[in-house]
Amino acid sequence: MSLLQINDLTIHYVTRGGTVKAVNGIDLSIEAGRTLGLVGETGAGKTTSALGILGLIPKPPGKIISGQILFEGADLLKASQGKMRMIRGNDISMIYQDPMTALNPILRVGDQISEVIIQHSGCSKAEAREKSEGMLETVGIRAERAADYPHQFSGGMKQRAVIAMALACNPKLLIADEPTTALDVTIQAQVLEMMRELKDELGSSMLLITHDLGIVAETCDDVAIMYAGEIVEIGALERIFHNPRHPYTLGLFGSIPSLDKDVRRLNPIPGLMPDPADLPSGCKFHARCAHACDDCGSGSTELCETERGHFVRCRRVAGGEI
Amino acid sequence: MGELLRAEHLKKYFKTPSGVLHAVDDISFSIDSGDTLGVVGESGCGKSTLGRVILKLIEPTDGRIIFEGRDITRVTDKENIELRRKMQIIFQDPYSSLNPRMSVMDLIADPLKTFRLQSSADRRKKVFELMDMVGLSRRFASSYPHELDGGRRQRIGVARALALEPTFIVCDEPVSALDVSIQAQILNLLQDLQEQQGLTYIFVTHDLSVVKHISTDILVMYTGIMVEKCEAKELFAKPMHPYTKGLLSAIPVPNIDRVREKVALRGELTSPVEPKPECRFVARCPFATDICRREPPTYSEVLAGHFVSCHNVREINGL
Amino acid sequence: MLVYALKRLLWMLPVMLGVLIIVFTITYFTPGDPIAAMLGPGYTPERYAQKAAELGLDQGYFIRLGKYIWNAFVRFDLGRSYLSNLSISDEIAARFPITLCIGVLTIFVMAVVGMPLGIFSAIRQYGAADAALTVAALVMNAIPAFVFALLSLILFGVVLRWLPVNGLGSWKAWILPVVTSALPGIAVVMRMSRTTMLEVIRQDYIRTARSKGLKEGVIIRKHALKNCLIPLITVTGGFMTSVLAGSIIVETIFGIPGLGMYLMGGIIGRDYPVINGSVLLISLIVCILNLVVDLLYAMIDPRIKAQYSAKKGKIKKSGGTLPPVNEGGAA
Amino acid sequence: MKRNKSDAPSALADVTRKRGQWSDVLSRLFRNKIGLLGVIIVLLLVVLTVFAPLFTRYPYDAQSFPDRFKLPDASHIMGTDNFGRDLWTRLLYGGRISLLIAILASVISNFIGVFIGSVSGYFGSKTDTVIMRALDILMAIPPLLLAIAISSSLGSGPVNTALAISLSGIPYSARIIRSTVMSIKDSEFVEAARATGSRHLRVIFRHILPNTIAPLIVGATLGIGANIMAISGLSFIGLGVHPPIPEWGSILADGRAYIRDFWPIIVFPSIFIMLTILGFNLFGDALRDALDPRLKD
Repeated sequence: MSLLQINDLTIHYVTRGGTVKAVNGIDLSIEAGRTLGLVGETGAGKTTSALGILGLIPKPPGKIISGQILFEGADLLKASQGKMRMIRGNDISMIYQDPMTALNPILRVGDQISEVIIQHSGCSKAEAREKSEGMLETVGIRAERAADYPHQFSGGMKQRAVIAMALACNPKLLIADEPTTALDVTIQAQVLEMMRELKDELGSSMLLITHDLGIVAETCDDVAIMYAGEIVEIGALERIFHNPRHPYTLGLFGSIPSLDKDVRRLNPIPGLMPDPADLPSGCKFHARCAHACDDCGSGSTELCETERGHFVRCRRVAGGEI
Repeated sequence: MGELLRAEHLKKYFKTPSGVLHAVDDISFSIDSGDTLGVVGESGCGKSTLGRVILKLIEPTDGRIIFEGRDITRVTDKENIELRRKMQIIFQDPYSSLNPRMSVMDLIADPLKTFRLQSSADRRKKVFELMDMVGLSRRFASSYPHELDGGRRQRIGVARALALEPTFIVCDEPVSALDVSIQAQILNLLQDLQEQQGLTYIFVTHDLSVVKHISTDILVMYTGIMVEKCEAKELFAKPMHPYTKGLLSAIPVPNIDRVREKVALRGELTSPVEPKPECRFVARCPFATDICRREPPTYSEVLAGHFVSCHNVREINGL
Repeated sequence: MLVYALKRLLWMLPVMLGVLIIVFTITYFTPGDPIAAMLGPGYTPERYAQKAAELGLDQGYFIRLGKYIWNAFVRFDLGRSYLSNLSISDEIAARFPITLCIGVLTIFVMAVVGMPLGIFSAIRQYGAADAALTVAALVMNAIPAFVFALLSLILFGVVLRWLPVNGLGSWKAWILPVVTSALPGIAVVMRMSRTTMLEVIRQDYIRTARSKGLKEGVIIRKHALKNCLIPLITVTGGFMTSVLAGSIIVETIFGIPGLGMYLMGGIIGRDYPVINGSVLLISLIVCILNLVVDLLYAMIDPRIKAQYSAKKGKIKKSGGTLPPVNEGGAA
Repeated sequence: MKRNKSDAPSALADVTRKRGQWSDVLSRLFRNKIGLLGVIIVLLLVVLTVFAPLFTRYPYDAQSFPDRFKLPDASHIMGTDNFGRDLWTRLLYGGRISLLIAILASVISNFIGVFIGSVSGYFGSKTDTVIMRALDILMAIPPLLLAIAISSSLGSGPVNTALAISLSGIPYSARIIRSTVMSIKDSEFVEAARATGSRHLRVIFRHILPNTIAPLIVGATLGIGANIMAISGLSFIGLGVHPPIPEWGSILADGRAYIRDFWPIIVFPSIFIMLTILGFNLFGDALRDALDPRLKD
């Protein structure tokens, strides 16, 4: 049994201006101890999916239309508020993109970490303080800094503190939403390295949300590529990187300037991401796709297994035409 | 082609409540016409300030800027404004760099109006030409920036910079706010424009893969100083300064077969407020020795065309 | 921090001096003849000159200003009333506690009623209670305190006869003055708490708190409330100013012998020393309040506290174009 | 907003743009139901007071002793006052004065406020320090008290009242404009304008001031409501506008003596004052939302 299994999850935001179809029937699973990279550009629905898992979609305007989120076999969408609170921060915890705003500016860093420990272990304040100082040491911050306020920390240190907070209760699943995007590249390397080590140490699984294929290559075991609220390609890391099949995935790889090869011109995907409030019919990517044929503009396209454990949402790939 | 711009010992210091900030400290380089100089570094290294000092948007504290053979360091306001026709800038944030109350037409025409160039009908024609040139559909002429996406906004910024037909453009992180697929479109556009119009760029960025792709030469900055400068290819093949090595090994590469030398850098960048007389990189350097703590290194040509400022550069690289 | 507070206290001196000069100058150049008014009809020129000399009104502007500053700042003597010939400092000292008492009660009522209602409204955003409270706040905000005072006099004093309408005879008499002064403030505090609360609960750190599995009540109490307080303190502090200024009307309507009524008497009788003295005192209170508000910020927000402590020498405004430096000496 | 008539095509572009931008603002304004209510109240008041003679048969100062203290009936829909004057008529004419003074005061204080605020915000450093310290002193005096002092010095009358109220409002509008200008001054688009060769004046007039218009309009609208409150307060304590010219505050002040025996003379002026302030507040709030082009849905 997978640790987390998402079936046909659909999340929309219903506003006066129209319905934003953020997530449209995604299926994915994360095995215990593995890291899944969820890759996509702005507005692909990555963060909404993550918040959906934790039951933190703001309602209204958010609305879960359909689907199942099975965590250790139990459907989180059917869980009570109290049950969800027991899971959040304890079994599943989350690291957010912007460390500058993720910490409460008027509470001491140590107290913010102790808080989650007290909430889930019910231990005394003194024990929690001791444990939170230990967590800070683990992420490379001296224990006496626990009494500092967030504004006294640098960006990298804040993110380390957020990670300490997320890992304080040894979660089974860690969701990291662009954890290093706001950091400089040398700090990013430090933080990623540390996250990898801690994850292995604790035996947690991780859902890593990112737009950076480089980070995926270095961190993940499996990869899911998201486009316009759908997963267009999913499979083991090696399969996706050695044998990318979906035209969008190929386009992403073509857009990145390479450090190894000399490419004079990049091969970007033409056009723009469709407006999630006004998605095209048929394959969501067909308007930007070089291989699109007339059929692509209508009907629905299903994920299709092209090789063992490698799924692609493209009719022409499924038909063996490209 | 010949030299277009040269900077000599350029310095920019800011007074802050906690002391003097050496944002740009003794930077020298020269760019040939038609080339691109990439300036890379982490946030707070002074790269954006350098771009603005060269454009004279910020007055340098010390040093000289020579543009087209003329010293433009100390010029009158009038000459400074005349310089705008030759030197332009493209900004990082396509949201805040466009006046929200002006239409696309007005935004692109604004530089032309400032210099009272052309009749109004010609100006309109010129704006449409510029829009074609940057790949912005003419139907957006009366749109407002907030109605457009980041990529299109950045195209407006490019068109505005090109309106006065400059020879030299500072690109200040022009693609960092964009998604990868849009980023690639803009990078291609900038390259095409450079080829068509013989533009010279200073390309300021923190993204090493972008800078490698677009630059002829690369200048690596760290806390206001230049640590290494050489041809783009050489920098990636033979990085010599420990900071450059660390920076290169820190980039996540989307290639799972590549095995790389790892140089881990400790700690974080500190801001150059009242720097001590030592190598500014010493606290993070895995190769630091006593001399690094005693005096700042000099910037010297280690190989032909390859400048490094490090006391131990020869020992580290086995030269 | 202490240095900052002392500096601010010191800065109050020139401010009060400025206020004094402004108010003195305005009343100095006001047309009208207080002496003639005092003596009544049928006075002789000699009598007039004698009275003028007695009050020091025959001297020039600068001499009178200088004397007034000296007396006010050094001897805390605000002169004597033209009408009653009583010491203004004594009169104010006797009346001010009443006004202050009403003011403090008003602020208390305002905060205690306004904040919970606003926060409740924010938590139930778009609910029926939220809509009702929002409308109530809008209406309350549109009624000037004196209009409210008059209307409630009719309702409670005349029609229902529940509450006394004049003086401060019993504890019941305090209700109407305090409530009518507080109502516009309740509206402001309510709207402000609602908007800041809505803003704060959208912040990333609240989402972080939720993803820790904390209870909603704990999140509001521990994480949101304190962050809401800063704009609220500003509003409340600022409202004290208008309560003090508004006391002139409210006290007159309810016949309360406080500073406001005294000032009103001064205005009607063109008794300039009274006007000057009262305005000066109220301005002093405003200055002290502003200082208290700023110090309260620092107590709540460690970032502001750090700012105050870091300020060396002159107060620096963010004028120059400083490049963004990430780690800014924090590490 | 822009008056550059020599620029034919840019004027042409302006036509398309003005239509675009202002129709956007209007449609957003009208979509806001509460805001619409504010607009309706304000318009209704303006029409009623400006065309007052059309809505009443009586002159505002016609005294009629036998008709004193009449409760509302068919001939006097809001009753009569202590001199037998028609209250409805007096309230309409009084509204003229109140609205006129309030609008005038708002215009004056914002006009001067824009000047002081933009100079202070744009040039910064010493200029700013001096101006801000001076404003600090003015702001130490509660605005109502400052208005009282100035008003008692200038004497009564509509223009003097407008002056007194606008002077006491200047520091506040100057502060708002200053902070807006300061934030716009440091924005990248102003830097872009300088990079394309714009001089100070061009930067101020073309890039900074147009972006302060939204907060200015909002401030001015909300200011009118606050001014109505201040004017009626001043008149109520015997400053401001004097009889026989009717003004809402002075009608209330006159009526105070009869509060125990005759309720209409208090209740109806109160309703007028309330509705006017409410109307301008709602209108201002709605404008704030409608004028921000960055706000979505």
